[in-house]
Amino acid sequence: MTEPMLKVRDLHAYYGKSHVLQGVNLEIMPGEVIALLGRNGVGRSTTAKAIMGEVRPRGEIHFKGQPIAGLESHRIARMGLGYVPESRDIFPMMSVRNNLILGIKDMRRHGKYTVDQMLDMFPNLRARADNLAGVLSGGEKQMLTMCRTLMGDPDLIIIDEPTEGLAPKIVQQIGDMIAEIAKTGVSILLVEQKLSIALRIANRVYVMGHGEIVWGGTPADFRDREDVRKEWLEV
Amino acid sequence: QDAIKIAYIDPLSGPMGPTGDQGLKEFMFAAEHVNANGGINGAMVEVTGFDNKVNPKESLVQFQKALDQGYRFIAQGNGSSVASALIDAVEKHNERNPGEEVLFLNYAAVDPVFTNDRCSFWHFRFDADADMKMDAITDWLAAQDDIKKAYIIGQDYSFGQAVGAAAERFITEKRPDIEIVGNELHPLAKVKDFTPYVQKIISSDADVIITGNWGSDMVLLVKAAIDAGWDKPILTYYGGSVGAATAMGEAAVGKVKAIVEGHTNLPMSDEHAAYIDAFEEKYSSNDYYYQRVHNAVFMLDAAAEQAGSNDPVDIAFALSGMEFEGPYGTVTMREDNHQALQPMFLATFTKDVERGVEDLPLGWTSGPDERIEAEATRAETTCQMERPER
Amino acid sequence: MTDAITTRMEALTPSSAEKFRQRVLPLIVLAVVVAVIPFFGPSRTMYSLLSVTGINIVFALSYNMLLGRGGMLSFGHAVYFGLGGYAAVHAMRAIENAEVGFWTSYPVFFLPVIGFAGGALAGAVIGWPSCRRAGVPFAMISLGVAELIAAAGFMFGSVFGGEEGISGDRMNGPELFGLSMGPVSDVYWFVAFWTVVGTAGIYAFTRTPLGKLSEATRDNPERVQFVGYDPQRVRYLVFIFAGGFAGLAGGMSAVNFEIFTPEAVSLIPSGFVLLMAYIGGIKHFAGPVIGAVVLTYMQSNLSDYSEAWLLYLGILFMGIIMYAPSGLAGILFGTWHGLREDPVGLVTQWWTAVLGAVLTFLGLIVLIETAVRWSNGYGEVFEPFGVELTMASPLAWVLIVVLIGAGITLLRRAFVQSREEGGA
Amino acid sequence: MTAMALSLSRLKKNFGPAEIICGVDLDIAPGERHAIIGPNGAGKSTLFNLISGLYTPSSGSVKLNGQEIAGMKPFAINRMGLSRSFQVSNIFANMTVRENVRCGVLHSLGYGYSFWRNIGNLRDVQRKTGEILESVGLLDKANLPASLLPYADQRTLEIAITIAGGADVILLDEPTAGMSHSETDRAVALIRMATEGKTLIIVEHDMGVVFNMADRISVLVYGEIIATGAPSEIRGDPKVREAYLGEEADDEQEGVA
Amino acid sequence: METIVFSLLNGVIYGLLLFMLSSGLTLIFSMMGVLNFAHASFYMLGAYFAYTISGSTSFWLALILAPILVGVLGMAVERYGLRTVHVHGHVAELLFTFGLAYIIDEVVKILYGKTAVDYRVPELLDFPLFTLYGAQYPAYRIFILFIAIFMLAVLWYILNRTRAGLIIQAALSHPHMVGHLGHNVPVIFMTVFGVGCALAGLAGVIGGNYLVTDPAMAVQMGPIVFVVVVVGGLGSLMGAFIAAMLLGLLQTFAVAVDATFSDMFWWLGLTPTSEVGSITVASLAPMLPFLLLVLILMVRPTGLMGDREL
Ligand SMILES: Nc1ncnc2c1ncn2[C@@H]1O[C@H](COP(=O)(O)OP(=O)(O)OP(=O)(O)O)[C@@H](O)[C@H]1O
Ligand SMILES: Nc1ncnc2c1ncn2[C@@H]1O[C@H](COP(=O)(O)OP(=O)(O)OP(=O)(O)O)[C@@H](O)[C@H]1O
Ligand SMILES: CC(C)C[C@H](N)C(=O)O
Ligand SMILES: [Mg+2]
Ligand SMILES: [Mg+2]
Repeated sequence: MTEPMLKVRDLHAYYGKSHVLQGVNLEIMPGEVIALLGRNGVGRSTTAKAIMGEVRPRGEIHFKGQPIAGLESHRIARMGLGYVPESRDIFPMMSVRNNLILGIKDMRRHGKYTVDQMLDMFPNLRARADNLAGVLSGGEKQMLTMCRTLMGDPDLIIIDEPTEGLAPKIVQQIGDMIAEIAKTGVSILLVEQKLSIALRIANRVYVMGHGEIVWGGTPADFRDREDVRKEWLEV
Repeated sequence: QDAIKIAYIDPLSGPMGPTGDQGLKEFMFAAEHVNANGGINGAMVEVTGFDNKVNPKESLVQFQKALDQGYRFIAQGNGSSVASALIDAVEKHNERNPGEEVLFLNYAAVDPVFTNDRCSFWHFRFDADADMKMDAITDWLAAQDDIKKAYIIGQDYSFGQAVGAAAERFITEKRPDIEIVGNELHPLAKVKDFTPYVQKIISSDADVIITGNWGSDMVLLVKAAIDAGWDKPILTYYGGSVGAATAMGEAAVGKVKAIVEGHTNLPMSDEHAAYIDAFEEKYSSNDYYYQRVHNAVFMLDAAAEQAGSNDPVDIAFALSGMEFEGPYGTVTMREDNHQALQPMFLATFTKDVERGVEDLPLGWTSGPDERIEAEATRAETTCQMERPER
Repeated sequence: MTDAITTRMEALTPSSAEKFRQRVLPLIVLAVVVAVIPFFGPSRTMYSLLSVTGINIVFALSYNMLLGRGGMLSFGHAVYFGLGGYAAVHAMRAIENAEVGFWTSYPVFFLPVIGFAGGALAGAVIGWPSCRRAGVPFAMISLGVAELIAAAGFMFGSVFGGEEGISGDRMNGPELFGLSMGPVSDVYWFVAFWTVVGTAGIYAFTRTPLGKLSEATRDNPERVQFVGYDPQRVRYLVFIFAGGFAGLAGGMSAVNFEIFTPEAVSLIPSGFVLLMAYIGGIKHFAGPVIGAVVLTYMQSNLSDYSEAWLLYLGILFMGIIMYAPSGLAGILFGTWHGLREDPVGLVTQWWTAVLGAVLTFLGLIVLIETAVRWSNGYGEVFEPFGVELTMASPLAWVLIVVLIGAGITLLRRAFVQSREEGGA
Repeated sequence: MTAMALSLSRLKKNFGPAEIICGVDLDIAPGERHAIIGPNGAGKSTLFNLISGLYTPSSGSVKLNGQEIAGMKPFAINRMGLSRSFQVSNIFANMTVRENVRCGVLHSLGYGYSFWRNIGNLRDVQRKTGEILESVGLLDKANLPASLLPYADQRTLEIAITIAGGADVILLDEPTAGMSHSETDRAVALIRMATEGKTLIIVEHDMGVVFNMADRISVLVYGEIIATGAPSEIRGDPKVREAYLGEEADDEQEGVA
Repeated sequence: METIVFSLLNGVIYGLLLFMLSSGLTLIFSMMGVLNFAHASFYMLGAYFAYTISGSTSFWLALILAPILVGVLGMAVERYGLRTVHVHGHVAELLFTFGLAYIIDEVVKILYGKTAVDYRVPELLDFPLFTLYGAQYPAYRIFILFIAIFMLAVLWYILNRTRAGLIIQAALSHPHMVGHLGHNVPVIFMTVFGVGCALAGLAGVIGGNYLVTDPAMAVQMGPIVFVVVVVGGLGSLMGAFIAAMLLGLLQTFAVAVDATFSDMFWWLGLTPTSEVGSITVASLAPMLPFLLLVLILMVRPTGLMGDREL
């Protein structure tokens, strides 16, 4: 059996005194696309942040077999973990091109993609390559963040709510893009609210509630589990 | 017998620190000398430094502290601004606390007002006042026919203003043809670069700079002037300020003059020469400078012995009107306003002198005709001194 | 139902006994302490130290109206102290020179009132533009204003008196309470009276609607707008009061020293009051009082023992900022509460920390004192308990390294303990 | 005709080149409960900020009870009887719960910036504070520092401060965001009770709350109101389904938790 | 005419010195949001270190070594001090650096004494370069000019032309994100603080002998540095440059002007004998920077060239 790309065991995290993650367990195999579902505020973003070291994690996190819990974010990133945060965090006062350049971890090594290849892949971005990133539309910003992360040659990308606040048409487009990325062999942990997308591209689904993973299975299984959906996803 | 404790309240840190430090060392040295000769009426003299940062308010705090610790004599000099506050404070204290009177030995604060309108029985000035000094300086100036334009620059407070006013007055009196092309005041101890001032002076075409600057303001002013290539006379009160000689260097030789009550290249007794040598040996980084500090301590000693008492009031009465044989002539403490009269010298910065300063072959000299006799410096006073009952 | 709520509400609000204990009693204690001191026959030194302490207490408290209560970091609070003080000195001269009219009957004892008016007026004029901004811009404006006023101090001689400053004589005008104001003990009574008045006044201010709003504005200026208040206006009013109380302290100082110089409005006293308030603890009302007492003592006495007292002050300040942001008062009250709740746990951890701090500090003292004497060139030697320590002696270095090393180790241990307890 | 409680016309706001609110017209009658829904980033909070004075409109007008308030300062608008809450809790963190509510009460009782009164002696303030605390159920926690309250209680306190001033037009921005089921139910009950007889405008993502509380609903999409109407009309409106509720099916919409 | 030329020259030199002093602060502030109160203290350290080094070896070695030493010290301060208080917010950081300034001042007094040290211009540069209207112009001033231009160029290059500059700029808006992209933000912060301090140190090496090296130099320059940074606009190197020049020229020209208020405002009825009338423009020089500071903060809080408010 191959080793999981990412293995999280009994992960806890706190914001001040509030205990947000209460023992999260999950695994991602190489090449897999995983969707993490759950209601607002159950701690999905926090899980992502804890893995990436932005929130102090307690528990075990192994990436490609190596422990990464407690490491500084930049080290984790350099091991091949990419992260597209909920807040997108493009650098608004820089050109789109420079945003992409910042995604490169090491200027001396050639990665899988060059800036030009990226721009070729997304004609929208090419048109705006020399504009300040701050003026991009929401959808373009989302594309830019993902491209920027790809520039760092990650083996696993954690994408947090890529479709949040986007018009349905763009949601469609982003979904396609993620599927595209997955095809290149990169593993993806997708934190998503929109079931349509999550179920379309994921190999497996985790459902989160109250700071824990409460259910895991394939999309097909999930469609059958009305109870899970009622209890953990609906209001 | 109880020690005679002198509180030396002067700047011991900051830009004016070196100036205050120099005075403290000379006071301590004079005190040691007196002590080695049996003290004052058998009592040892102790001098302690109180750092006032040239700030009148801080001086009063230090004065209060000195009082609390039983000091009955204070010595101060750096800054007429401070002296003014201290004279005031001493008067108030002596009035409010009869039996605990304090004497103020002023060795350098030379605003003329302290021995005129604001004179006080408790205050004794051992240095010539700004007017007396300017009188001597302008006597020299009056004889220089090639000088047509003068530039006056000083520190912006009572002393600097007094110097400026005196210069204008004496020049118009003695040489009405000299044009005063500038009379400028700059903040005290704050200017770091005098170049703009110097270039202003140069562009005014002045033939001479007259300044009362002291401490860092003196050093930086001459440094800037020399750097800018100034090669005409600079008439100063305090060309001997610590660090000035180094800043001036050879370029200033023959140009810079200072009016002083003594310098180390005057003819003197062996005894005094030994005194100077001992000082310079003990404080190897300093040169002997304040003759008037020596005078002050020795006159205090003489007065106390004459009064047969170490009580400040008795000493004050003895000191008032006292005559003292100093190394360069008789020093008289005028009874009417407590201003010392003593021979003055117009000294010139010279090369190859016997006693150099700041480890340089440069130092101060004065010719025989550059001596001004004590009596010649006497001026009218407006002082109406209130003397305590005896 | 409403009545029921009122009763329940009253049950929640502190009982009058509690109110008395928490609000009135400390003030009474202060007044009593202050009134009793003279009966121990303090020396003149002690009297003048106490007077300066009283002045600084009011000054530091007034500063904390801005920093601690209002969240406004000012680098120019001495401006109001100074301007109030100048107003009082000018009034003192007016009393001295008055022949007829108002000033003939104005007692010197009430000069702090003039100081208050002067400080408040200055606050009203300067605060008008500066309170429109908060946070760092406010701090920068206060810095600029302080420098401006300080520079102007040397320009307007008739107001500020130039280098000499303005001095007056407090022994004029009508006498009050049989105080001639000449001797230091008279001045002590005067200062004591105004210290209590000032402290009570500033405390009372915290209990007013405006005082509460000032705290609300500190916490969340945005939200204040949505309960119907203009945060700029709140800040401005608080600023005026803080200026007024600083001026009150300035008026006390005017009578105590009988002189004011332009340095009084400069950055240096402004920095000092910041240190007093912060080291004492800006989150507690009593913090600045503690800070004022400690720092005044350090300023006048520690400076006699060590030339490097400002360095100790700096180290203390940094220590507080980094490890005890609630100041000496926070440490004190924290210990007090800790002792009541978990005496054993606190005591072990506390002692580790205290021991560590003391050891580190001892090491620093050896280092600093030895260095000071080595550098000042008067040839003195640091001789604690008769041991001669110089920069050249190995013993000194051993002491320094061992003390500081041991101290820091202990401190770390204490901190790790407390963090683990906090996190669990 | 009585004046509308709140009336927006041709309201626009842009940040630099981006137009966030592009001409909103909306009339809300006194006593109405009006909900505004729309996707994230549609400009709902921005709309609230415009109405409550935090932002100045780029153009257009906002009338409160018939009076123009566009461009006025928030505190002035608040004094005219409009109060709002925030999407992220915006309370006085270092003060106690009681003090928080008291701050909300003070101005409405006419105490202004007074500095001559002891706040502890103001009976009417105490009483009003007590009533509000009681009604929101925070009386037992009155003396706790607000920052130590659990999340849901902080949201409740947010509402308490908002209603404390007795305003008659109340804007609530996602009051139940982040609350659990039962907490949401309690909050809804509380809001119903506290805004009895007042005009309420509420932004919510929780459709349960919206559909059972609102008299009318407006749907804001990219700065424009695409539909306004009774809950049943909105539910059936195809435009709304497409833009917000989701084009696929109702069950997919439920996924938008 | 002479006055104008002289004032121009001196103003430019003084302005350049101010720029050197504040460039490091601009760097630190724009990147880390820390208004470093102790910045002028690092400037002072630079001067003292240079004094020590040039005393035992040569000025040229000091020119390189002293800034490095100051930079290393700055890094240590960031690592062991500033980072701890960072969590408490900007005011805590400001206070931290305020306390740091106290400590550096006192330590310098202990190590070097309370009075000025004799740190002088190197012999090699201690000659008059040219004579203008009868006044000599020291070569060292021109040297200052070159160093300042060099600093400007280097800084500009770092900020605009290297990826380090990009990372710095990016970390400004989203430090966490920069970390997630694999860049070591704490090290960058430490480096930036160090480089900023080193720049202050370099200014000290150059300015210490041009002006005076004494323990008061930090206190004297500190507030002016803030003025430059704030007036120039936060985060703008060019703004800082322009503001420094503006201040340098303003102050120098003020000194050169002999007019009094009564000369200028005679139409208001001011007489030369009245107190206000006798104020000279020259004596206003020290006030001007702060007047400018307050005005700018009131009117244009982003500063001349800044892109955001303080
Ligand atoms: N910085 C913070 N400080 C305190 N609490 C926080 C912070 N960030 C998040 N929380 C709280 O932690 C809980 C989990 O947050 P998280 O962002 O992980 O939720 P989520 O599942 O991603 O939901 P969302 O749909 O809102 O993104 C929430 O209750 C939230 O309020
Ligand atoms: N001050 C501002 N400057 C620039 N853009 C802004 C500003 N405030 C809001 N925006 C933009 O306006 C848009 C609308 O934001 P708003 O907060 O009103 O959304 P919302 O409808 O409340 O969304 P949500 O449901 O997520 O709260 C967003 O794209 C946001 O980025
Ligand atoms: C020490 C002295 C130079 C002081 C100066 N003469 C003054 O009166 O202020
Ligand atoms: Mg999330
Ligand atoms: Mg919103």
